[in-house]
Amino acid sequence: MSAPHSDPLAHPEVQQGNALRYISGFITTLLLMFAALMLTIRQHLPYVSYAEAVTGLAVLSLVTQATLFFGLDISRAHIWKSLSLLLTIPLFIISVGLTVWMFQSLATRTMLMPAGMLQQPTLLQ
Amino acid sequence: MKIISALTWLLVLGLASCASGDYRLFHPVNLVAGVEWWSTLFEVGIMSLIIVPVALLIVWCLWRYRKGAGAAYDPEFTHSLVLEILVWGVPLIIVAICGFVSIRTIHAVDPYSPGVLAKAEAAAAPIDIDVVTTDWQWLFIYPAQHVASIDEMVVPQGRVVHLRLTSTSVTNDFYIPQIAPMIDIMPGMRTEDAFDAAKLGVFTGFSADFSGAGFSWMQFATRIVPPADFSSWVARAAASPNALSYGAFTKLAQPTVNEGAKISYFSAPDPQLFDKVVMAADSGVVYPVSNELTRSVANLEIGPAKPTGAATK
Amino acid sequence: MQVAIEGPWSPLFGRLTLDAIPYDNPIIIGTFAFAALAGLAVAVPVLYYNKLGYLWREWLTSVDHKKIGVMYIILGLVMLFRGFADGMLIRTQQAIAVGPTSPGVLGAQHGFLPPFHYDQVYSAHGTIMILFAATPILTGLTNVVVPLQIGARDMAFPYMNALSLWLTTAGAILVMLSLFIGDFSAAGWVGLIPLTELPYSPGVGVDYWMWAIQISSIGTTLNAINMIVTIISMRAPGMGWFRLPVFTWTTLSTNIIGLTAFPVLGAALALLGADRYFGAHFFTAGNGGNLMLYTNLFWIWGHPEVYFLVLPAFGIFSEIIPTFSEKPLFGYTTMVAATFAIAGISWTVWLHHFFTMAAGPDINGFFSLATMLVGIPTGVKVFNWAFTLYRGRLTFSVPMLWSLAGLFLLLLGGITGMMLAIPSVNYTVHDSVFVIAHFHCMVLLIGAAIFAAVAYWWPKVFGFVLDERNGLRFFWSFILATAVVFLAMFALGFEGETRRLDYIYDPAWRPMLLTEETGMGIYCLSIFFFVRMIYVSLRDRIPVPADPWATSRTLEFLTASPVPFYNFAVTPQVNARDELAWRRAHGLERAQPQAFEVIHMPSNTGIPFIIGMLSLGFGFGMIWRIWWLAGFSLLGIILAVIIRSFDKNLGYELQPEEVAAMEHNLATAGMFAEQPARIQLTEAEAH
Amino acid sequence: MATQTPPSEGVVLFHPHFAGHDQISARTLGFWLYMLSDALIFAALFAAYGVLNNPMGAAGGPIATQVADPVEGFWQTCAVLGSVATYSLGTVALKSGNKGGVMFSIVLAILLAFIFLGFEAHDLLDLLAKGDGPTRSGFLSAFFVLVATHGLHMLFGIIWMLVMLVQIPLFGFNANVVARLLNLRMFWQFQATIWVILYVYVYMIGAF
Repeated sequence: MSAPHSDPLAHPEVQQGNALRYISGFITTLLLMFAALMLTIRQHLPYVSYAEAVTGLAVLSLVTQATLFFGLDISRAHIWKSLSLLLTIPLFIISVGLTVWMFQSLATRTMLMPAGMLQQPTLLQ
Repeated sequence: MKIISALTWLLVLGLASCASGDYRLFHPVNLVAGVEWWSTLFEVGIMSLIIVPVALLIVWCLWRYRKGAGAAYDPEFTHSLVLEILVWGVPLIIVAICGFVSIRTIHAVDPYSPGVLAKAEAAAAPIDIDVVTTDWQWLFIYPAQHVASIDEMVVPQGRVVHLRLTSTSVTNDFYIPQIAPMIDIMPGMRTEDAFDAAKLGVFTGFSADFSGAGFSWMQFATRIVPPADFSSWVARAAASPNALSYGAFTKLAQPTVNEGAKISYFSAPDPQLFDKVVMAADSGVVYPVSNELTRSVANLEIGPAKPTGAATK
Repeated sequence: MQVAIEGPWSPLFGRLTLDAIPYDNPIIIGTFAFAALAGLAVAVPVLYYNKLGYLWREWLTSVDHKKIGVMYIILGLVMLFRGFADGMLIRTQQAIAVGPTSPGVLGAQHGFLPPFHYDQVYSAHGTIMILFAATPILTGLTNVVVPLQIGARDMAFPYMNALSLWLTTAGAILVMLSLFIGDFSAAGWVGLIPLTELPYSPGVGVDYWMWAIQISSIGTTLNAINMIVTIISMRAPGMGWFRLPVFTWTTLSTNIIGLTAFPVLGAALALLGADRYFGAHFFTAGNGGNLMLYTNLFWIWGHPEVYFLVLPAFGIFSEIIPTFSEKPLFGYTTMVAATFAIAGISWTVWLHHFFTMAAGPDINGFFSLATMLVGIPTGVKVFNWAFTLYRGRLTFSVPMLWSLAGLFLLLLGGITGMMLAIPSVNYTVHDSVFVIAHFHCMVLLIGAAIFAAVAYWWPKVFGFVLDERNGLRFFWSFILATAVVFLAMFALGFEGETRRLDYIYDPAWRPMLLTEETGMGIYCLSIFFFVRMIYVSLRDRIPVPADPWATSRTLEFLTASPVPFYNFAVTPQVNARDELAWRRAHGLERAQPQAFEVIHMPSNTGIPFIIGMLSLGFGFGMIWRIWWLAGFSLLGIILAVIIRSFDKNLGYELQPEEVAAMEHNLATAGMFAEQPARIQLTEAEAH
Repeated sequence: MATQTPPSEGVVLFHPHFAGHDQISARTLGFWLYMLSDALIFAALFAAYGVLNNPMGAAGGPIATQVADPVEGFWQTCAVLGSVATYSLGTVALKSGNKGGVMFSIVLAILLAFIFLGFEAHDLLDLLAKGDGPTRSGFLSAFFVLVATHGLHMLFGIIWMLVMLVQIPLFGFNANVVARLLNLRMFWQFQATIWVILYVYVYMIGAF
């Protein structure tokens, strides 16, 4: 907590900002999203391979954002941010992935009507 | 010495008070519960291979290395690879064994299709019963026998029973300690359960999942009877004057506390009653419990809340 | 989009009406009288000795991690008493209301608590014990001890430390308020779904429960951030990662769990709030809602939460057992590895709380295996403690006895836990009293660790010894009571008794219930001994040297007792893992720094307390749907945060002469000493 | 108590004038950890969306394809990524202490953010007008809360930027202001990342 005698602007995290990285990060992410949009609009892929392709593009854009926008690397200034991110991503995947996997089985096991005929119940008088 | 005397006195008190009371879970009465009880015993046996020696080791260390006992004192003994391997390895082996047993027994007693009953199910066609839990009562519908009963489930001996369960309002748990594997009963959904009626007798079933103010009065009797008595029971139920249409059911499903689980019968229940209850819950029909009701349920002057069929959209 | 709610609503008072105050209920009136008396017993001396200013300057606006820690522990102890009183009511009600012929008084058909009141009591018991007793006490302990153990002067973010304290206090006040205004949730501490939905809990009870947990869990998340950054960036020079005390390691992994698990709880409760306030259909049975989603999201937080509580207990054992065996902890690296293995795996096991929710055999199988895997590191820890005892010189002081009792509770809890990990066993005992006995073994292990830690670090923090005689009596009566109540509860579990029963319909359970009731009597005796222990210690105040246990091993015992508010006059250089033991081995534990230096300290600030009380107003406003109160309180919080950002908060500096004077006369720097007004540094002085 | 005992043979027991801890990197690490906990709030919301995004969850109401249009989502993605790039370039100006550059980039970032929020508000409001609000079905509740939570995060970022527009001329680039500008950059990039995940899983894969 002692006052930083050095000039705050000389701090490595301030000096880390660099225009080229941000612009290239911006453009790459946009291109990846545009590619995903094209896949979505043309709809020529079956659902499963489409989903995998778009997820691949999404992961690519997340990696570009992490490296170019956030500028994460394993240098002394960023080691704790990168490490904590690497430890949190599995938790993100576990909580979403396991839940969705679980609820697919729960849905089929607890749904009364087969998924197809789900019109408004007309049996009630 | 004070510690030892206290511990022994404690043990005596514990064992003495264990003697009273009937331990339902210790006496499984059918195949399904038998598997469950076996896996409990197996688990306790395997785990005590670790727990008991460690407890004895600790007690021995406490006695042996107490200050002033002059036992060997070695402050450098802080690491040994052999012990580390042992400490991680043995529990891993135990967990591997328990894991294998766990996976096997899950398939054996899976409420939806217990593996252990596969043979029995092939032998005789299972009896289908639809269970609908309302706010604090159990409704059992026998679609094949065209009868329904409240707070009593009668099953012929030697047959496999297959249940479809749903609730009108909140989540309950179908729990008959010595017989059926437990399964949640949720509104708007159909869960299944299955057990084999092996031994004659009357067994009390409870709801294990808390379901509101009248939860403590929500138990039902399960009677496993010889097949002849079962058909006479079905005849007696079919003779009951009140039929059970969906409209009658909505009145019956209003929050009421069935003090002492009084049994009542219905003849000719609506054949699609179960499906209608599920779809009604899906479309938002609720049986609200008013604030006053929860306060007054204590002294049981239950005026059914205004029968609101429609949900608060 | 105001959803239809039962009962009157006025723009001025929202749902608040006169009959929200249960003046007709003698139990609550009695509690109110007791609470009023206790309040007066504190307020009168404070006003009489004109200490209000002192309280505001030294405690309510303090950012000193030790004072915040002590305030956390006091809050935790008060809520522990409240939680225990709920426990007494539950056990007494169940002991009376057995069988149809049992007497019924106070409007109850059987026993003295009608279902509505009884359901609130056990819901409050669970919520309070876990979120408002155990969490604050453990947070308080880590707040006091960790900065001392790593040789730091304070936490990384002192202001945020005070903020998390006052947010947790606001949540606790809301829970206590629910006693006297309106009612508390009657749907269990887990918020059983769809019982917490509006049609089945029309009252404000569930809102009280939801907002109390939301506000206090924001405080806990902020504290987790604070603790992680403190441990990472504020260790003394020379303290590499493998020279870190084990209690600090467990605190680090605990707060990593806290940081990652509490947000999911916040989201689950927010979605439930959307259902109850705006008529959304997340968890409603109908209109496309999926009630199982709530159970899933709640327990994604639920299980990591119980490891969030048990890991500091393991850390406390790993500190106390080596100290009283006069031996370093056995297998330091495996203990640290086991701590992080527990933290990691605890994130993948949550489904064992609802094996019976119709998930398929393959999913139950996966989670059953994961649950068993998390038992291994716990087993490793027990082995390592046993090997620490081996060939040590054991002294059975009060902290050591508590830790050993904790070990045996862990063994019992462990074996029953592994039983519950197998679905086929779980199908017979799920939601039964067996499960309650299991997790009470684990929770009382945490209780034993808390009492061990209080006894262990009390002399260090307050500078006088905690009475040993009454401490022993408290220990023995507490352990005896635990054995009686929960062994009987295991037996009842095998008799098939389900949990949360207000009326017991099977008279065969009466003997066991009466055994549990006697156990509760012994608990009351232990509480009497606890209070007497505190009273005797405060009365005698026998001073204690810097290292009261003479064999303690870590850095916090290097400081004087009581610890001066700046902790270390000069930051120590760490040369070995158990620094104090290393210095004692080289005869250097008495060494003092040659010269003192300028110490820069953060200045006190009243804003955290104000934000705490504003969040209390916001919570109360949202509960009773007094929209103007909630709106203005929220606005007040946002403004307070922005105003705080305009404050330079550069702290103040202690000149070396002042430090030297304080080092010689420690009474002036201790916990209760009153510091002269400190003038904030100006911009120029700061550089 | 304070007897002076000389330490033996070169053993260092105390570290006078310990440089203390770099305030700015401690604050940025702390804020980064906060953002990880925020990411897990979104994990819970994505799990809720994943579970409720099926015909059962839609309860007869509109399903994902009728509610989320990927093309309009793409323009929103351009707006939010543009806003992030602008603000990040602003922090490049910060390196040389150029107040004007930083403040101009903040204003531009706020404008682009308002464009994004404009699209979003327009979508959500006309859904509400059609009666397909969060009270219509479980799926719509999940969709509204997920998108609105991200919108609230952006609003929070905009308020933070406005406060910085006041603090930069008032205090200049002292340690507090620099730390806040760095945290704001991380926060702004973080909510853009969350939007990318949201755009992919709600507007594209969810609405396929």
